[in-house]
Amino acid sequence: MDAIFIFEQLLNGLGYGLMLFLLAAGLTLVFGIMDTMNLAHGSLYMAGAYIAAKVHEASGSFVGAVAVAIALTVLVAAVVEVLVIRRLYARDHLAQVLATFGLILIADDAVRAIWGPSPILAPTPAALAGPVQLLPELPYPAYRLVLLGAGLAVAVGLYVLVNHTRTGMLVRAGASNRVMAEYMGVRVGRVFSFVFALGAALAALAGALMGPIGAVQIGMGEAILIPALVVIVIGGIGSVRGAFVAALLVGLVDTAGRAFLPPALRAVLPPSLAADLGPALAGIAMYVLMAAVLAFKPAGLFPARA
Amino acid sequence: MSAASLFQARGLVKRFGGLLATDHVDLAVEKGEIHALIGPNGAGKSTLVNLISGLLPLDGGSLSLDGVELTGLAPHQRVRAGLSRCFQVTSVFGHDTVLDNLLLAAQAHAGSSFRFLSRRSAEKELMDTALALAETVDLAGALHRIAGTLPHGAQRKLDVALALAARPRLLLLDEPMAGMGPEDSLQMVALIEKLRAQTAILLIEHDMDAVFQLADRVSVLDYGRVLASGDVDYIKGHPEVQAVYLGTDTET
Amino acid sequence: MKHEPLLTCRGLEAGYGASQVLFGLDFDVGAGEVVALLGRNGMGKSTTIKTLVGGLRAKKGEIHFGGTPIHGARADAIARLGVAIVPEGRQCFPNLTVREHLVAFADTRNGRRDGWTLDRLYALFPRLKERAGHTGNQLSGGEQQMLAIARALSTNPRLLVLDEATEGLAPVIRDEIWHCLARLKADGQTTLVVDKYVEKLVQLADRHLILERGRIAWSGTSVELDADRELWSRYLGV
Amino acid sequence: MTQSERIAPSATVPARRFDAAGILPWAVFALLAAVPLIAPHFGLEYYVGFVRHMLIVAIAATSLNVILGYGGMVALGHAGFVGVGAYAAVALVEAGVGSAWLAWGGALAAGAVFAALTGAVSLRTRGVYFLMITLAFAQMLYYLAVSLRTYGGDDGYGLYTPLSLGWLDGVHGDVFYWVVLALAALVFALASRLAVSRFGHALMGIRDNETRMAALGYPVYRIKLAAFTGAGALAGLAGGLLASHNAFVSPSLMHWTESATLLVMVVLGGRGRRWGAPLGVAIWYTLAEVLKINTEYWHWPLGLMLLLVVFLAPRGVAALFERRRGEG
Amino acid sequence: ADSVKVGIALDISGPFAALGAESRDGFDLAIEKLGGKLGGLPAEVVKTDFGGSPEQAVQLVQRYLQREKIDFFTGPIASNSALAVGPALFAAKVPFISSNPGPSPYAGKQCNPYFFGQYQNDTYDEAAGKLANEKGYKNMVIVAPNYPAGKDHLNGFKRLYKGALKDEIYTKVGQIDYAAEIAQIRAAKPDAVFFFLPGAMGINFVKQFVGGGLKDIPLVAPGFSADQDVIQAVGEPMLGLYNTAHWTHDLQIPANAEFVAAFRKKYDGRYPTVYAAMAYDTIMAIDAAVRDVGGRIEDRAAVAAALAKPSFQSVRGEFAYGRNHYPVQNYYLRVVDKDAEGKLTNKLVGTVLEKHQDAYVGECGM
Ligand SMILES: Nc1ncnc2c1ncn2[C@@H]1O[C@H](COP(=O)(O)OP(=O)(O)OP(=O)(O)O)[C@@H](O)[C@H]1O
Ligand SMILES: Nc1ncnc2c1ncn2[C@@H]1O[C@H](COP(=O)(O)OP(=O)(O)OP(=O)(O)O)[C@@H](O)[C@H]1O
Ligand SMILES: [Mg+2]
Ligand SMILES: [Mg+2]
Repeated sequence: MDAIFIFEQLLNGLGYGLMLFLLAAGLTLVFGIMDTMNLAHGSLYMAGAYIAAKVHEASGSFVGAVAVAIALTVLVAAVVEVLVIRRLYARDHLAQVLATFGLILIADDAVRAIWGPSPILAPTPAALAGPVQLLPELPYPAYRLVLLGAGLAVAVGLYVLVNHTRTGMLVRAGASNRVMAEYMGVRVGRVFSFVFALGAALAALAGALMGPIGAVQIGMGEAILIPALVVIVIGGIGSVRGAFVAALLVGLVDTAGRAFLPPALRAVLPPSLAADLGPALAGIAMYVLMAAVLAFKPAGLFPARA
Repeated sequence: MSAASLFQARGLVKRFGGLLATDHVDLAVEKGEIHALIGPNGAGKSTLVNLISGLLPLDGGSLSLDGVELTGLAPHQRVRAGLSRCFQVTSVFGHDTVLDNLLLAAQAHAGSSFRFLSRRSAEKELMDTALALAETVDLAGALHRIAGTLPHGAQRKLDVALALAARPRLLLLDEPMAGMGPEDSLQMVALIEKLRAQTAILLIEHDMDAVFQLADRVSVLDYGRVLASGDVDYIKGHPEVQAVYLGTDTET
Repeated sequence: MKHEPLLTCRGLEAGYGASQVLFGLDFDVGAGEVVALLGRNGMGKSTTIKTLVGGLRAKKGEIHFGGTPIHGARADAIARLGVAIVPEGRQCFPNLTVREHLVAFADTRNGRRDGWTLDRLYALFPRLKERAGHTGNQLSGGEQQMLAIARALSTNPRLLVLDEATEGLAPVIRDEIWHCLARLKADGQTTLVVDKYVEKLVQLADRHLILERGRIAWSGTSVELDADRELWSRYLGV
Repeated sequence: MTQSERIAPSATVPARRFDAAGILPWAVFALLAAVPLIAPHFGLEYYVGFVRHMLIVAIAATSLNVILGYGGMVALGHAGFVGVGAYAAVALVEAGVGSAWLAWGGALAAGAVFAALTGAVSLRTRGVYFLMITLAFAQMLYYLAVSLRTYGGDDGYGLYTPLSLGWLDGVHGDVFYWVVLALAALVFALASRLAVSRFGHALMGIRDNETRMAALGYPVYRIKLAAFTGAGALAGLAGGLLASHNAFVSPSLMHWTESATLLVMVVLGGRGRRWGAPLGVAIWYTLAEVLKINTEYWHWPLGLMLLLVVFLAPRGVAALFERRRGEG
Repeated sequence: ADSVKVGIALDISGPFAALGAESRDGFDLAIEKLGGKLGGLPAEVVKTDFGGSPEQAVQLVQRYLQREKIDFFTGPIASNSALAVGPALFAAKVPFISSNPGPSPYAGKQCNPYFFGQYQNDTYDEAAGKLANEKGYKNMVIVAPNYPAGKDHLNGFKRLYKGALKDEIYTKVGQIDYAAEIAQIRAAKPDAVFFFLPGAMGINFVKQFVGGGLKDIPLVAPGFSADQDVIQAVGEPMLGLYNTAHWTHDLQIPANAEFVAAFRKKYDGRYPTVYAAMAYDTIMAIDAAVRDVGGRIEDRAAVAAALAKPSFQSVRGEFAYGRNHYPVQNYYLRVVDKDAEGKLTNKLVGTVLEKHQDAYVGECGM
């Protein structure tokens, strides 16, 4: 195992972490900050991916496709917000879970009716399809750099928005004590609608950007939901910084688990045991990490609320 | 501070990040004493009560009640050892009736709460205890009211009754007069006076009328430290206490 | 002194679900006037205030603020008209820092340029400056109370509504608040205040309304109230 | 008013309610007991197995309702307990155990042990953190079961010879149904009794205000852990029964969506309500069955129903009935 | 009997929805072609979605057996569902003609007269192993998800592959990101990579593999990972991927030509996948068996015997059943290429294994 390899895996870990943050970003806003448990967030992610893939295929423009995907998803989200989500803000988490679980069921059937049950094609933009040479020995997928950039940009933007803008303060105020925020003159409903739309836009962005490197199919939203929640919870609900750190941590631990754990175990354990144990442990690394963090810090790494 | 004190706290320390909220506090409460704790806002009074009751973990120091070491005990174990408390914010079970509230408190101190096969409503002794508690705090007329809909003063009394169910030897009261009008305040003062016979009391209160009327001894906290400790007249006349807390024109 | 009525309330009835608490209140608060709302516990003071600021829908009656009907208006709209409240129970935001409490809602709703700024608020409550980075749930009870008052002032309201604002404050701070309210009054701040320290209110307020079971049992000036101690014991339990 | 007058209402009201509500469980029980005897006459044998399945799931849901509804512990890992129970039964069978009672006992014990171990860690957290950490433990189990070859991994494990119920075996072809019914009834009775017991009151007190309960002298953590462990035991039992019922066990039993479905069923039925869990299970399964027979797009109507419940019956369907009865 | 009832466990939601939908289309086409009759008897087909969960499949089969009283069963996509429903069907002596899964237990120790496979799971991999030999790959990395079936597939590959293994990588089930594995592969510098990653995992892997600059390392896969559904979802990066299967749409056999043409006509020019082909074949097999027993389908043993001696023209060409009711048949090499219209699809390259039988038949006591 040479230095380049370790460096590359480190990069992969960070890259995966940023990717996770990108997936979790919208949820950080809606669940973390607004305290609304929206399981159907994954459905918005799926919508973004499908629309972007279809538009990209039809138009050939990736940037345009991403823009259209965001616009349309936000539109759908706005309708859903008016019809359903708006009535959920003041309800408890369980009601939110129930209702948005219902939304998932509806969304999956809707996508199946519109685009069929098979995974669809989400081409990589031609210019970014190949690798770039980061170091002489180290090619890196160009498209992944885009994902990393997007993850970073979203992280910074979200951090500033939540912690250093008045909108962020008003959202937090409205989320923790809606009545008092209204007494202070905040149009909480409007602020929430805006934030939900922004969350939807981020979900759509993530979906549209992830499409080219993954499977665009029904159920893709549910598959990212758990890792996204894990990231938010490890970081401490309500903390953008926490989510960011947690995403990188999960990315690194997960990658390290996959890259280094099996060989390490092979070195110290009998081969058959190592072969069974290594991948099994690597597979649950994320959950072990979460359980360990919560066992010692029951409110996550950066507790934001008591 | 005599060795025979009912309750003793030695060198208590609590930090919140960089803030030293409790700064090596020594405190003793004698049997039958009402010991008032006053001090400016944010001086660390509630923190001290939370440290004593075990709601917050100590960063240093030790506690004992009646010779029993409390330092390592969990909150509920301290209650068992005779230390009971009320909260700064009224903390009753708002969706239940007054009676249910009292039964819940009574149950904690009579037999195991792990019984799950028999109906609680069949236990007459619990009912008797609950009724006696209601009588003590003058709520016998409101047994079937939902606690959350009671007037504020009555909720406060209920809160005290819940704490009394433990038959404490030391009762911690954090601003029991808060939110009460003059009339209710008088009732609360009377109630506390009545409790004197049953238990020693550590009383936090910003209502100086009540404090000066009730307290046998007053300790003043400021920036987490004990600034002064003594009887009412001593405290009233203490210039530093006047400066940081009482102000010059004390209310009647 | 003759005041233009800033707030008028006519035939106001309100309550919670089936239980009615207010039974037809009529009163005005003039511009620049300080009016105290008195009464024993549970007589409907907080309910009146909640109804005024839109936290509770009036069952009957009309409320006008600066000529605009506000019965039935939403709380946030009323607030933006220039009503600020220090509510019972402080209601600080657990996830906002002290500083954020004071800048998030900052406004100049009374249209004056020399209003409350962050610095002036810190000067009023130095304790808050010391705790600027603490979140609402990391404050002592009294600190929260100071914060609630400062937060209301930060909007520079046309009407300031205080519900037990001196609750849980140390005597020195309480005095500070009274002085501050007096200064505000001198500046022409219209104020509606509920508090248990009747003597202080007699010094501060222009007029008093005594609530008894959801009705105005008595109203009059400070001089009249001060003179009639029988009122005190009958309605206020003092 | 004298004191006796004041307490009088409370003494009579529950007694009267007991009569009205007391008949209902027996009626339902009798009706369910008759299913295997009646169904064949209408060519509905299949529904014996269907109801049996619902009864087993109702056991798991009831155990969830205890911690969720009474204890306020929103756990998203309940399918993990069910899975542990199922795999414990499988492990015992693999080890040569042929008695259903032993296998189910093992399932119950395994559920309890797993719940106690994970609960000891999970119960340090609250709210969403608790939800996620319970999910984490269930996911670990899931991936473990997926990769474990001994019991078939992802392919699952078939129990090809039915487990023996001892002397009951020869009684009737549907004796397994009645055993399940009896166990479900027992669990239901237990949960109902729990709600009015000391333990139940303590648990609900903790749900409403944990800090206050500690200050009252309750060993909050131990009470929660006891409830969690008990619920794990019952869910484990359900898992063991499910293994017998399906004659097959696979990791998909523990997938997080199964935990979510259990949660959804309890909330749908009415959390913290006596009839909440069984009602939720009955509605969910019946509706899914009917829809699946009639359309390929059977998910969205279920989704719509959830939305309707959230907005029209926010405290669950059981609460709706309770109110009706109260009015009537 | 005067009618035939076939129970189909549809897999059109859940993890195998895409494959399940392909199967459904194959079933529908076959039944349409037969005019709604099977072996001359009016056919009743009951189809229910069970969402890919084996537990739900068990429930469903109970209903089919007890309420619908089906005569034949088919449909599930995944091996675990097949293993879950087998015992009940076998006990009721209802023939289970698999339309896809070929789990090893049913090929070996648990073989049953009422189960009929289309291929054994590992045979695709065995073919791939042989192919790797023929291509002259000496050093390979092999990849599969970390569950027993994944290991089985890799073992199948190793059974015939003679070269060296640089690495054997087990990935997480349901993994999204493959950067770490791709880095490992790059570091290992293999001649080629064999992977078994069903569904979304395969799609993710291939896209990232090519994006990661490893285009020059050939990929070899069993046919499932390179069928039309995957090709359609991955696009260009699939070009040149070698894969093995017991059927391909350009197999020049009249029955197949007819099937493919009819399929493309009915379903907007889409190429059928192996799942559609197998579903189609399943119905044809039932049709033939009913005819062979002269409509007396009550005689289950006779039906099973008839099924075991297939008398229909299979779209895969000639095949026979072994002792374990798993076929002895050819396995073909396909490569992803462009058709005349420039659409990506599989092209037949040649036959890798002729009249190949699975490795488990020896364990079958039948
Ligand atoms: N969780 C916390 N994190 C950080 N600081 C805290 C926390 N809780 C309290 N503090 C700080 O500790 C100090 C002491 O608080 P405490 O509540 O004990 O004051 P107090 O004496 O009870 O005041 P009051 O009379 O206003 O209730 C305060 O300055 C407060 O800001
Ligand atoms: N949310 C509520 N639901 C039901 N009843 C309520 C509610 N809030 C207050 N009440 C009742 O309305 C009446 C008036 O309450 P209100 O809070 O207005 O009194 P108050 O005059 O402010 O008294 P206090 O001095 O206790 O603050 C009381 O009887 C109270 O019990
Ligand atoms: Mg305090
Ligand atoms: Mg009030």
